[in-house]
Amino acid sequence: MNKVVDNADNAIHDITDGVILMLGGFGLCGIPENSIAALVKKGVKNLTCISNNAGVDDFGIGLMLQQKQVKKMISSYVGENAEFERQLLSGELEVELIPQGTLATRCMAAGYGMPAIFTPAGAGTEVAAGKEVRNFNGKDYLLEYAFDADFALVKAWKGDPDGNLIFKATARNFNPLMAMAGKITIAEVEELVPKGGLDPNEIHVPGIYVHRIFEGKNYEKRIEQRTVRKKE
Amino acid sequence: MNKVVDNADNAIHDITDGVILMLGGFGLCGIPENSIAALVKKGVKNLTCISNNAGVDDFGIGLMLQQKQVKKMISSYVGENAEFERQLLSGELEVELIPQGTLATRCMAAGYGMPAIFTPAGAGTEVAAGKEVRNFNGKDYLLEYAFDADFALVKAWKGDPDGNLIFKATARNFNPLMAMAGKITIAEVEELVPKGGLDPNEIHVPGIYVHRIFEGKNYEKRIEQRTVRKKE
Amino acid sequence: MGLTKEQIAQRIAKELKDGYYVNLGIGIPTLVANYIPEGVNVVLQSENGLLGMGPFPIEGHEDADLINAGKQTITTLHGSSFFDSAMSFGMIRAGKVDLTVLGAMEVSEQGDIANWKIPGKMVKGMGGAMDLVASAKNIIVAMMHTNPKGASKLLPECTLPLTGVKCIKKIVTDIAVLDVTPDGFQLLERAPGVSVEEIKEKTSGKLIVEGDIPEMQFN
Amino acid sequence: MGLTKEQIAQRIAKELKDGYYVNLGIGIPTLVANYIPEGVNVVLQSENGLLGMGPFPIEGHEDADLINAGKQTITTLHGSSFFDSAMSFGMIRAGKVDLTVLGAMEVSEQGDIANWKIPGKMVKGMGGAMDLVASAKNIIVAMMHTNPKGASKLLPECTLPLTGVKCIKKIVTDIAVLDVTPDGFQLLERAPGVSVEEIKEKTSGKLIVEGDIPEMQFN
Repeated sequence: MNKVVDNADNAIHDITDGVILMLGGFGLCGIPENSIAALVKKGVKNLTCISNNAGVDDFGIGLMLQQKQVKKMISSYVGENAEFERQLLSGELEVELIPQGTLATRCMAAGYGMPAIFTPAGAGTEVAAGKEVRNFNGKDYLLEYAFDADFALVKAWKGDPDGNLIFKATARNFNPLMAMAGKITIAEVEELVPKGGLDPNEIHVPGIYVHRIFEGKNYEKRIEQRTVRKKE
Repeated sequence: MNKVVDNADNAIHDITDGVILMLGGFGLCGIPENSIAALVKKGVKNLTCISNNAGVDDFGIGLMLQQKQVKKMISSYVGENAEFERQLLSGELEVELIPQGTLATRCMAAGYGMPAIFTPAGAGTEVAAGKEVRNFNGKDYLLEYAFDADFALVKAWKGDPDGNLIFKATARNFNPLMAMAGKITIAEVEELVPKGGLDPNEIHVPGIYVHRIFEGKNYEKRIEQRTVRKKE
Repeated sequence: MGLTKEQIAQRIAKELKDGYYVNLGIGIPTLVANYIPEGVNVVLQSENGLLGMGPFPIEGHEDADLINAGKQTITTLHGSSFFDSAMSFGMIRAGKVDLTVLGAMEVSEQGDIANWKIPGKMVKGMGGAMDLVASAKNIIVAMMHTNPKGASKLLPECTLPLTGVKCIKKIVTDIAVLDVTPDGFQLLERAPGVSVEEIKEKTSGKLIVEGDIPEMQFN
Repeated sequence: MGLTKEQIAQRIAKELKDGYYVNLGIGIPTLVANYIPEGVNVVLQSENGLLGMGPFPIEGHEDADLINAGKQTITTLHGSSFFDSAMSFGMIRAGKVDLTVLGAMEVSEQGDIANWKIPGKMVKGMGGAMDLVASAKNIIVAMMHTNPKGASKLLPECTLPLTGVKCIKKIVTDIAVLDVTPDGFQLLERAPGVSVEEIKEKTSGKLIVEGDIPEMQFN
């Protein structure tokens, strides 16, 4: 059992054209920068990407959009990306918009072996079109299915050779959920600690969910909205 | 906003006859010892207790059984308790047995605002009697409803005045799930740290789920099966 | 004559109660955090996975790993906690968030809300708005009473695609505070210097005016 | 003549593959941990919330907060992790556990299993057994071939209340190793010194015997 791989290229070696990917992150926060770079380098096409957002023009999933590698985005919010908008309007790119909590819970459902979940989000709106509606205790809920992704690409703060992961601050977001949901889960971490180097009480994703792990390089961690206050 | 109470008596002051309680713990591991003692002292009756197990004759929920305070147990396994068996056979006590994963997931569903979940556990067995069965991808699942408990009594390792909780080792078990599921959640902790004394990355249950918190006393932490090996 | 955006936020802040867990949407709702009354402790939830959101960081202390749902750099406070997006929306769905404040393009007299999509325009997505409006037990809409063309945003029926149905309880606009009741928009307060007549004119849905309508108070 | 419980565990241990995540039930299955082959790394899952279960603690080092699903004091290993019961059964349901070994009172030739309830006797509960048998992709039953009265535990149909249906893939008993196939129990191996005839006699469900049946190997 050896989950540790040398680098992103080796980690994504079997990602091929047409697969369904999950990519962790919220905006540019906590995105798998190294794996995305490797996918751009490899040039795989026709990807379906499940990710809360679609990056910006020149970073994150935006880099894959530039290379026209993405066939379909499944996201909750896809602003801040001109190339995205161009491809969408020209019909090159397909987009499925999903409420953010539904997106998160459909990931969790996959990792928890639940084939479907009920959520009130979108009941009575166009999101409900074609979906099963069920009333519990006087409130309408939509039946939403667990995602079925071939690969999950996630980014963690710390990891160990067993694949155990710990996330930092709000860079956690969708990462643990997608890590648990992928048929093959590839985790890149800022720091790969030796076996036993993590406190078992503090682990966010147990290694059983993680198939490959590597220490990433040169994290840019770009900030989308730099907001500050003056020293008081 | 002050969640901190002095002691178990104050924490459970509004638990009255006939309510539905959740009690954390697996066997005698991680049980809310102080809250149970206070309930025994208060002498409330006709309780419905949702708890994975029912304690032993002279500890845990067993203490409440001795005082005939429990009307119904909802559990996955209820061995190791002679008084329990006597009350069950005499018809004084009602028992509903639920698969352990179903029990856990029905707690989680309550804390996550999901009215029901699907699980394959019990499909094709007598547990499925009267339940809705649904086939997803060729496999049968039972529809199981979220629990609706008036109070959750949980035990954590560390907590802070905001109600944030951290559990230790396998004393975690059902505790976080029940903490999230209770309409009113009462947490007893081994160590109540000052506000801000917990690392936000390490918190297992955010304080939003916890209504009252107190530092427990005199933990006995009884071991059910003391198994050891010789020094090598 | 109407309120500024800051004043709308200031008026909404008066609805905060000690101990509330609050989710503030992007735009005017975010400003509410600047007017939390003295002695009222509220905990801000950010749906990307944080309870206990603090102010923006001091220059030079920004952390790319610590942002809010608007993707702005922020800080934590004593007592903060981080969690994943499923737990975040779990606590929202379970009704643990006491108050949600968000903007809207339209609100109907039934309490329906539209705030995510304009047909014919690029649709960016609903983000967490549909989850929030479908789940929160207490939702206040913060918005201008009319759109830039002067048309009322308080309507008998929404004309835009809905974000949620029968979910809005209260509306604070630049000219009025209103409750959404089974019978229509109940006028509670008017902005200083704004007449009931003006509010009637600018409200296209059914408006209920009972007795004297006081001016909003800001202190 | 048949195997001891330890030998049953030893034979099952040969089914372990490097990198497996394994859940071992109470009784004979627990003993499997003592016979993990050299060079095979497996991670033991305990459904009360632990991956990477270690051996019993050295006397005096017991920790009441660290137990397995049998409520025995245990230890962790480098790489262990703790989690709550919902995640524990989540990973089980999601098929992340590669192998589950558990005991049984009866197994049917369709792979149904009964191991939790005897009508007329005090019922203690199913614990996690129903979740495990309904979810695991690879389940081995460890049991004696016959009950204390000498009756076969491998039946055309279970007579006791079921724990799960069509879920058992392999059975290791004191006298035989069998696969559960669509056509019945396929005999794979016999215990040293035990004849095919004896296995036939003691198997009440349909037994498939093809070709020569080798003796089990233990090294």
